Amino acid sequence: MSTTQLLAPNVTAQHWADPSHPDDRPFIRRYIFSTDHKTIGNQFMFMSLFFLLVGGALAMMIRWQLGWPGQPMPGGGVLPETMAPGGILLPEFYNSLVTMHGTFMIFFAIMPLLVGMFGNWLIPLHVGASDMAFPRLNMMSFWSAVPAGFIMLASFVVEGGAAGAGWTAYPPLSAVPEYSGVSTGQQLWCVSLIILGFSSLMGAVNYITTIVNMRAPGMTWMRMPLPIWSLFITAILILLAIPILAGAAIMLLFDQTIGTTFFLPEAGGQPLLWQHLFWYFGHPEVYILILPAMGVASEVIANGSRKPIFGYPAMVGAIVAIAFLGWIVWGHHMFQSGMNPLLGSSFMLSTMIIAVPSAIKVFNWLGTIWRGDIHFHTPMLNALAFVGMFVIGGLSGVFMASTPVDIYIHDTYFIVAHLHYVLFGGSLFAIFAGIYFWFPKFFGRMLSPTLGKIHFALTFVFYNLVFFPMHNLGLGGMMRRIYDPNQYGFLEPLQPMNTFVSVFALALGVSQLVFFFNILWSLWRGEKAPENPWRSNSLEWSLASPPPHGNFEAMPAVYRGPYEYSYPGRGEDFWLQGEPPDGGAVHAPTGGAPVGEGVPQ
Amino acid sequence: MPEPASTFGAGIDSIYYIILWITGAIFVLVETALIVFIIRYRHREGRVAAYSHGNKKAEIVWTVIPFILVLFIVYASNDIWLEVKRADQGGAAPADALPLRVVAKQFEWNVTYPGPDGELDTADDFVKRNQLHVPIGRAVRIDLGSEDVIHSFFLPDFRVKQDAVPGMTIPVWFEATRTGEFPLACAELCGLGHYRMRASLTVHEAADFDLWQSQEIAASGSPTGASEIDTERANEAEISEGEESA
Amino acid sequence: MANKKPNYYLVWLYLLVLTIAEVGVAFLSGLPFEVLVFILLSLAIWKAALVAMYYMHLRFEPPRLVIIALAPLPLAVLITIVVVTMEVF
Amino acid sequence: MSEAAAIHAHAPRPMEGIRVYNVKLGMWVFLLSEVMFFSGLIGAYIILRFANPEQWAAPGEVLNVTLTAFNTFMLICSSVTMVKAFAAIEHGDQAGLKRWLLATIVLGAAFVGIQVFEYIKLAEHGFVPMASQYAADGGGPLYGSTFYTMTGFHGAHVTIGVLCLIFTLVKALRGHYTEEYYSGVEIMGLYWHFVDLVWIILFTIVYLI
Ligand code: HEA
Ligand code: HEA
Ligand code: CUA
Ligand SMILES: [Cu+2]
Repeated sequence: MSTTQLLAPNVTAQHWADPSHPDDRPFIRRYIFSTDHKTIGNQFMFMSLFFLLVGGALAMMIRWQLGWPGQPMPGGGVLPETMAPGGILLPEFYNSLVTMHGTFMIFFAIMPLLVGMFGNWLIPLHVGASDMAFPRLNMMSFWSAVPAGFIMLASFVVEGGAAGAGWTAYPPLSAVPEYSGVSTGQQLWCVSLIILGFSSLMGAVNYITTIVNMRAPGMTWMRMPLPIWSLFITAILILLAIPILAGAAIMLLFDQTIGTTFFLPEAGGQPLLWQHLFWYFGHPEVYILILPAMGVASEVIANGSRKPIFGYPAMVGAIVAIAFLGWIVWGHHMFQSGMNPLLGSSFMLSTMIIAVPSAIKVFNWLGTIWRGDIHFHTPMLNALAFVGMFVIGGLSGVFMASTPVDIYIHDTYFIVAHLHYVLFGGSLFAIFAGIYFWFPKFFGRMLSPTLGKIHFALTFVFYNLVFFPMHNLGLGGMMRRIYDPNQYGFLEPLQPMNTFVSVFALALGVSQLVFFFNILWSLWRGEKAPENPWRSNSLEWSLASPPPHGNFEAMPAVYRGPYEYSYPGRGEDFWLQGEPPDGGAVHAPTGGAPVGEGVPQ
Repeated sequence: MPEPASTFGAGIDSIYYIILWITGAIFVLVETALIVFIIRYRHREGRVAAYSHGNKKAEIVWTVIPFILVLFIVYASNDIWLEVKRADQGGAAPADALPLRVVAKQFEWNVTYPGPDGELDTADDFVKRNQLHVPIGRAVRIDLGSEDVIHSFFLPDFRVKQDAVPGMTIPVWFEATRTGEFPLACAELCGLGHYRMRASLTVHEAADFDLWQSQEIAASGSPTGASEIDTERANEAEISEGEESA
Repeated sequence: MANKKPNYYLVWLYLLVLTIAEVGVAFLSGLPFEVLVFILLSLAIWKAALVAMYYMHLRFEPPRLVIIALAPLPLAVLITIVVVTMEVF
Repeated sequence: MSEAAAIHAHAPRPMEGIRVYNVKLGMWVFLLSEVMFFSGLIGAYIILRFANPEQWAAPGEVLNVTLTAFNTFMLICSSVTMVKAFAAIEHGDQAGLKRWLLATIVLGAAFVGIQVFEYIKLAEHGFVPMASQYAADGGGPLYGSTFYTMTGFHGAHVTIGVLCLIFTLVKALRGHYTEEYYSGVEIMGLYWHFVDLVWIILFTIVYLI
């Protein structure tokens, strides 16, 4: 057979931008049901920021109750009787708040921000493709995430309220309405996550195919920017972990609706089975939430230090190692669950070993800024904070990974402190860094640096004042998910600390308004962005801001790795990946694929 | 953390402090390096960043050292873990342990005492709600179960925490080293009353424990208080200490 | 790619014979349960491998696709092993 | 290759990649997630069965193995017809493509039909997924729950497969596929064989062990 036949499906997906051909898509196809990865990236951004706001508002209510237990919440009077009569939160509503706060933050804010937003924005641009491999699948991915989010949100207003069994939804509590007082809400929780799972799967298939098959000539594996490496590995984690959650959620839904007993002990079901399945998904999930953040931070740190990333191959290896080890550690969430203690020992070993690749990452970041020429632009500030805070979160993970220590701190605020250090201090700071970094590329306007720095300073200070004391609360014995700690005599002395935390949590929430204002204001009023404001190397920075539909005018070629900063003897301290070696004549890219690769023979 | 009141409490705390020292040192090292580098290498007119792709030797050093450290932590932790879980005995409590049964349910702890014969499931057993009484200096074996959802049996002062899972009976043991009254808390979200599913643990001198036990039997003559259904709503907040010992 | 086309009918016959063998083993043999499970699973995996290799053309794909296709198997095996150890204890 | 480059003047140099075109790679990647989905269900089955051996009946006691063995046979046949459809279009044989696709659809639909029939029969004998209504002679409710979940999800996959096959057939009737362009048939085949492969495993685990 001839060579063309199988080429067709591959190449027709590439619409290289044709400057003579203005973008004439009608409004709906351009902004709403768009198949352009950049538009979909923006859609994911606005959707997730909205849910971040929702999750944040829920956190404010949680903190109100914990800071001033039983006091009517200011403005709480608008809530219906079933949630907060007279503005005083009910305990069952508190459980829903905690559950939905965790669910929204993890599934609808951080995950779509990292994977949906950065994945869509960066993958085609960084690898030099015109779009994703499957643009329509990409659009469907976004448009199934939206209903999933609104189903979750809608569960607040159904009879019985929103799911209230924690974001981990341990049965039997989550399976039997008589136990939790929630029926429809708990089912909607399952349904929403199953739909969201489909959305993530579609995204993952797209990302993997695009990265494997659509890299521009010369973009070899070891020349890929680290965000792409981390998104690639993340996509694999999503691909293999989400189906487990979907399967478990379906079984839970059956237990709730048609009366099976997979997780209910009466007829021989196993409550621990849910925990195994959930955490078999859940631990890879937390790496889904940190790996792209690490990639973004690496990109920004190299840029801000004007230095090549220290030990690129080791950085890639560490991403792969973390992801691989992430599959064999899930039992560390179940040390006290009644699981065989000997299994606990082996899970402790595998969990601890993850500190090693994490150490490689941390020390290589330090190595990158060492002897650099550090520019403190807003993205860089956030990325440096990411490193500092991730270390705290990671080190607190080591305490919990130690089985005997975990006996005491399991299910206390020590865990809450850990998870916010890695998720807020880690993921969210990296997200801030990434948004400040790429906003100019995608909207053609700079975010205000002044507002950015104010936002950073307030967030950094308040964030630590909120979450660091939680370690002490946990060591004081304060359990998670409790509505009123003062029920326990031994927790009463901790009330002042809880109030302290709440005060700064409210301040933290309010200071996020600076960020939201900055985004909204800069979208229309921000300074116009040049092509390459940060003097960065990867392919997107040679495009217009924002890049046209179809991205590149023709297939770009790649000549070097992404972190060639401060190359000696060049006038500039950066070197675009797509710039031919002698600055003009087009060569066959060195080390690139020989003509004919990428096509079946 | 409260002062430990069980035999293995101090061991658990010691590994906590080992980890605290190790991670504390790493924390100080990393954050200091971060801050020093940030200040030392901040942008100045004329500064040129070094062009370097890394250093194999340094990378090997900072891979191997953490590896050794975590192996040490695992080794030290595992010793205590196996001791606490009595893995060499197949999880069985010491032979002379006082057997108790604790069954959790929304939102209370029901404790079955073996009575004078020291054996469960005999006629002289009696049940107390939300009150755990144990003698000092003698191991206690608890068969932990749950009637409805997952709860978690948490004795902060004793460094004991174990989920109570319906459909399973999980052995827990400890030996008290101090007399007094201690909190028993529920650490696993179990519904709207999770936050107030508390009970108390009283550690008696050995003789006082026997005395208490005979008083209990005399006072009731029969098992007490096992199955009152606790349907009161949390926010009505009428649960007082007094009625629990009724 | 299609230089060596397998004989699809032959594969079909192979599958058929193995299926009959499976049902036969399950019902006719008085083997102990563990042996039975082992034989049946081996036969099933054998059949699955035939489908993947010939009908799904894995034998004729570039090695990199084969690696991708086999990637999750260790994980699937892993969860099974842990699950079994958990239960056997 | 030079030919292709000439046609696609916009893309003078080919991309890096693994010599497998996008749609096919995408389908394989998607199938990997399916592997994990079924592994999760099978893992749950193993746990539940180990914990409650008394709830499982001997093979053939409750389930109708003969009927299902026949059904398995049909699914295996449908795999041959599917692969023959693919072989046909690879050689540009339009008529063969349509014929074999139709045969695959018929066999697939028959499989689903027999499965539905089997479900009805089983339910009549009290073999249901609901714990409180389980009334079959032999086995217990978890036997029912896991049976229906595993075979049900497989059946759903077959049903979706049949729908996609119909879609493919319509396209084939319109002459959409050629000797040069047959990716649609190939990935349809991959999905279909995968569903067959899953059934091979499930049949052994659920019916024979
Ligand atoms: C982004 C998310 C994220 C990340 C990256 C991590 C990373 C880690 N987590 Fe965390 N974890 C969560 C999110 C995350 N976690 C969440 C959400 C929960 C709660 C779930 C719930 O119950 O609701 C949780 C809970 C949790 C538990 C369960 C606690 C319990 O419920 O009892 C444990 C136990 O082992 C644990 C351990 C770890 C470890 C060892 C790491 C490691 O990967 C960390 C590795 C990093 C470092 C160690 C720092 C850098 C290294 C150095 C500077 C080198 C030197 C270090 C040494 C030599 C020690 N985590
Ligand atoms: C990425 C994830 C993420 C993020 C960013 C946060 C952010 C915050 N979380 Fe989160 N939290 C979780 C993930 C996250 N959390 C998870 C997984 C759990 C476990 C759930 C469970 O147990 O099931 C949890 C549990 C949890 C608890 C424990 C509850 C309990 O166990 O009883 C608490 C208590 O203080 C808390 C507080 C906060 C606060 C104050 C913030 C603040 O940082 C929020 C700051 C606000 C924003 C970032 C958004 C901006 C908001 C606005 C602009 C609105 C402003 C509105 C007003 C001023 C009214 N969280
Ligand atoms: Cu019982 Cu919480
Ligand atoms: Cu984990």
